[in-house]
Amino acid sequence: MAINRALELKSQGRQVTLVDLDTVEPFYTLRPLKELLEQMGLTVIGLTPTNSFGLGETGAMLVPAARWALRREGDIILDVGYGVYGAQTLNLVEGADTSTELRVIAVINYSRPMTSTKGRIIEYVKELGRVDALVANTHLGDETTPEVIEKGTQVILECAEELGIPVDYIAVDRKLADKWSPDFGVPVKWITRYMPAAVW
Amino acid sequence: MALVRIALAGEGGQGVQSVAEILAEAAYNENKQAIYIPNFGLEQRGGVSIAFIQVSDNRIGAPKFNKADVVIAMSQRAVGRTAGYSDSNTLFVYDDGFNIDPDELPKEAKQIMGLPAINTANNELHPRVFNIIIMGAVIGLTKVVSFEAAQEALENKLGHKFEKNPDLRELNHKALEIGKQMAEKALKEGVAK
Amino acid sequence: MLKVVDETKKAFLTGNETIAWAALAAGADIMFGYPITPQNEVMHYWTRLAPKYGRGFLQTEDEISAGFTVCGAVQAGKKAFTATAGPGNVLMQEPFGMAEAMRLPLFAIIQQRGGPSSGTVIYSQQEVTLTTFGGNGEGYRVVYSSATHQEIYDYTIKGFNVAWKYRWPTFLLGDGYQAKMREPLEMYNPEEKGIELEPAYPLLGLPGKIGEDREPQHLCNIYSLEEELYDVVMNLSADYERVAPELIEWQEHSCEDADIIILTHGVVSRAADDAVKALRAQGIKAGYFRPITLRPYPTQQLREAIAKSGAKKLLIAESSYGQFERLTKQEIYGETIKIEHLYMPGVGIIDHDIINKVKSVL
Amino acid sequence: MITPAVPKSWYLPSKPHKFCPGCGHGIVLKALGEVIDELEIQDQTIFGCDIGCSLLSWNFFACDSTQTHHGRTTPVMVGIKRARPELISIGYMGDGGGYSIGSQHLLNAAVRNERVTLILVNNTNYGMTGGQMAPTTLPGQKTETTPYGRDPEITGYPTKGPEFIAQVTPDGAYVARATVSKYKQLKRFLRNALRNQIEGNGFSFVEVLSTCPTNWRTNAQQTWHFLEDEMEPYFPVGELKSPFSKGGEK
Repeated sequence: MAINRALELKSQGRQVTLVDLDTVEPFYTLRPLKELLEQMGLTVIGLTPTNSFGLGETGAMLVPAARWALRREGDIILDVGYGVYGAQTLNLVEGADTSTELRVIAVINYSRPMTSTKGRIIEYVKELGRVDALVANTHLGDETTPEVIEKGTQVILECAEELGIPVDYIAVDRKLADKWSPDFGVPVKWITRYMPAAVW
Repeated sequence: MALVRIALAGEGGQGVQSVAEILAEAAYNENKQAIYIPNFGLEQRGGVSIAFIQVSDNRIGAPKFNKADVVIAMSQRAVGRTAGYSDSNTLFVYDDGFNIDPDELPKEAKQIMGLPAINTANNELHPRVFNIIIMGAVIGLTKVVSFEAAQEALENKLGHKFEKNPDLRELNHKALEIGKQMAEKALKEGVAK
Repeated sequence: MLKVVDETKKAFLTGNETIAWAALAAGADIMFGYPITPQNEVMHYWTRLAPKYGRGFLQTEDEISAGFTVCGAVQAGKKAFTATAGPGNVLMQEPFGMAEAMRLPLFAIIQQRGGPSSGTVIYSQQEVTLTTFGGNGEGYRVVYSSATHQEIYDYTIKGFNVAWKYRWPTFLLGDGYQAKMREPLEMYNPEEKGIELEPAYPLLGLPGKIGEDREPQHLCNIYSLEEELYDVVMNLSADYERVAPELIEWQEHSCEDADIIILTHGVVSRAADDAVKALRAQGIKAGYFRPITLRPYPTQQLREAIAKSGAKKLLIAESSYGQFERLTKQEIYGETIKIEHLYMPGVGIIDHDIINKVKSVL
Repeated sequence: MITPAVPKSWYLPSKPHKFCPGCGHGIVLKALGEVIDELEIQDQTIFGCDIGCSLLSWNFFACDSTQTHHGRTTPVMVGIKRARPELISIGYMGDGGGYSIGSQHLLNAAVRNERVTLILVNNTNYGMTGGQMAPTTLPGQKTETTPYGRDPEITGYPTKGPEFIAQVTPDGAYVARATVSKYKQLKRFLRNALRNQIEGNGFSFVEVLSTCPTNWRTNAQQTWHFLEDEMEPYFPVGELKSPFSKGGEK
């Protein structure tokens, strides 16, 4: 999701920095994609597999530049991984608590068991701490169908209303673009899934 | 000398393993091949201790055997526990002071003999040399080692005690002699039970 | 240094005592151990003898520690060893793995006891899989399976030499019978037999001033990338395969015209040897084959024995339930000879057992 | 003498180091490097590191070093010292490696008064594996395996390592707890711990309270607050056992 947003902004001719803040034993991680994304014109703050020696358990690691990311020019996208501290991970970034331009977006996939009911989604978002908006991203990988997305998005929209925060957009796999034109009253962004290549 | 297999069994503390060790060492000192292996198999459960000794002029194969040439049961419980090591070639020896249920005795044996070892030890010598009488009996029955070699091995093992108390040496030598004669007499009489 | 054996002479010892003497003669500097039957007397004799020859001992808190202290001591350049059995062998797989990965010349004696779990303290051949291929690695080990006390003495000396020459963890695989039984053997000083002892040398704590005479040694056993580990493992494999022909040892007789080849290892080979002789006396053409090294396995030699004999059957006799057979089958994959087996897990095998089995399958 | 900014015993090709911003490991290792320089023991020091964040120090120093296994640094360093008593054997580990998976080694090395120096960095969690509960996690503290806060009824109370080691070691042992917030004291304790090994007095152990902002999810101010106001009151800093008097003399 973060990669798609970064590339979208990049395609509009903007300067974009993507920051890897995924610190809990990353299985899906930006590390293997870093070089590819840099070739695509993004600035990526994070480790690559080669320069992360000694990661006995290939786990929590933060590069110093991530701490000062918000001081950079242009658009900054912080990719925060999962973890019990939720949005508190932003404490690791200088200025995150005072920045007026920072928007904290929780990406919700209704097909994941942890966020598979209205009650669970609301509890999950509340536990994250500060959340300014949601992005609905219900999918089942290659088995995603319009029906799956419609059902999930409906529930996520209801949650957003109850939480009193907006849904910024609905993210849908580009593969479905030519056979389906959804209408949820919220913008739809067609995305490419990069994560299958991002297995550590 | 052809291979001789001896199984010695008794209660813990009766000196079964010591006797076996001395015998094996004596055989080794006479330039024979010898293997001694302490308790193995289920027998060690329940306190009956068994020693397996093999002596030969030739290289000895497996350290274990199923049937012995001589079985000596030094306690009442050991009789039943060792009966299985006896077949038609086996001399099966126990103390005639034991109160034995005939069912416990081996089904097959070349000869089953009861020796008055405990009685002799208690009345004529000292209860402590019961195991040395048994050792003498083994020599009388099998000739696996010479009497002199046995005395020498005994000296190696207990010499430090004999130094302090020379009477002990005499007592042990006497026990060895009595045991040997006891066994030879039983063999001659051929008391098959 | 005091001569360990005054002169070459016959002795009548238990297997465990033999190991202690042989380790002294092999120039072992220090033993780390933790009590477990049936290897305890290795420690008992070592602790009595070691101080007289200026050698060391430490009884550790468990087998994990015993294995890792050996790893540390060999890194520091000393000939260190340990001895264990059964559940202790399970715990030691972790340090044995470190020794495989870092090419540490560790030497260990395994006196197999019955399993699974605590099993028996008596006898078994059930630690074959564990000793050859235990751990999360590929089995880069040298494993000698001894059958006599003479071999225990010889291969303990050889084991230290092989460990330090080739830098693979090296094992003497014995068992409870061999540990506890007394048997005559010839004890000697290796030098008198023309055996040169491999020198020990440090991997850490090297002489010289860092930055002037030498670079610091940073020993590594963990990697970030799949590709790095791949290279490490492929190099280890290539090294192991290259030296394997020099390490392989086996015994064989009466195979030339055999109708049936009896395959055993360790102490069971003694019974197999007697059985083959008895069968031959009865006119049955039996052959004898015994790997002395279970790792690396005498694969080619066994294939050749099968081929030249034209034997129709291979009888595998082992005091375990198929561990030795599995090891053998993976090595001689493709052979069409019919394989029969005599499994007596945790129990001794005597010549009669093998003779009866041969007669029942011929 | 002017102390150079970079200790001589540092291995420069491995710099800059790879610890996270705000991590306390760098402070501990800087202090250790300065002490190794001052005691002039670089050439005979063997540095062994556990698995976990402490592993990132494997080539930190221009000293001979070895990597070990999870929790097994203590026996490896004991093996080295027993084999070559003239070497200075330093084991470097985290709270998980020392107090949990390797606790039997730590306890028994202490009881035997092994002449090694062990430095254990306490940051109240398993950092490298992504912030799980450690033996030292404070009551109520959230980690990835105590998402609702550590409940001592279920998981017990935090391990107080130096306290138990002080109990089991004989005279001659050196046991202390330092913190990265008091650098001079930290250095003094590390120096004492190494001096103690050099003099052959006995086992030397220093726990160092350290910071882990990445897993604590704290900014700089919150990080120091947690260290000084949460950890230090729970884990009192000081020398628990020392063959040296306050002045550093025996």
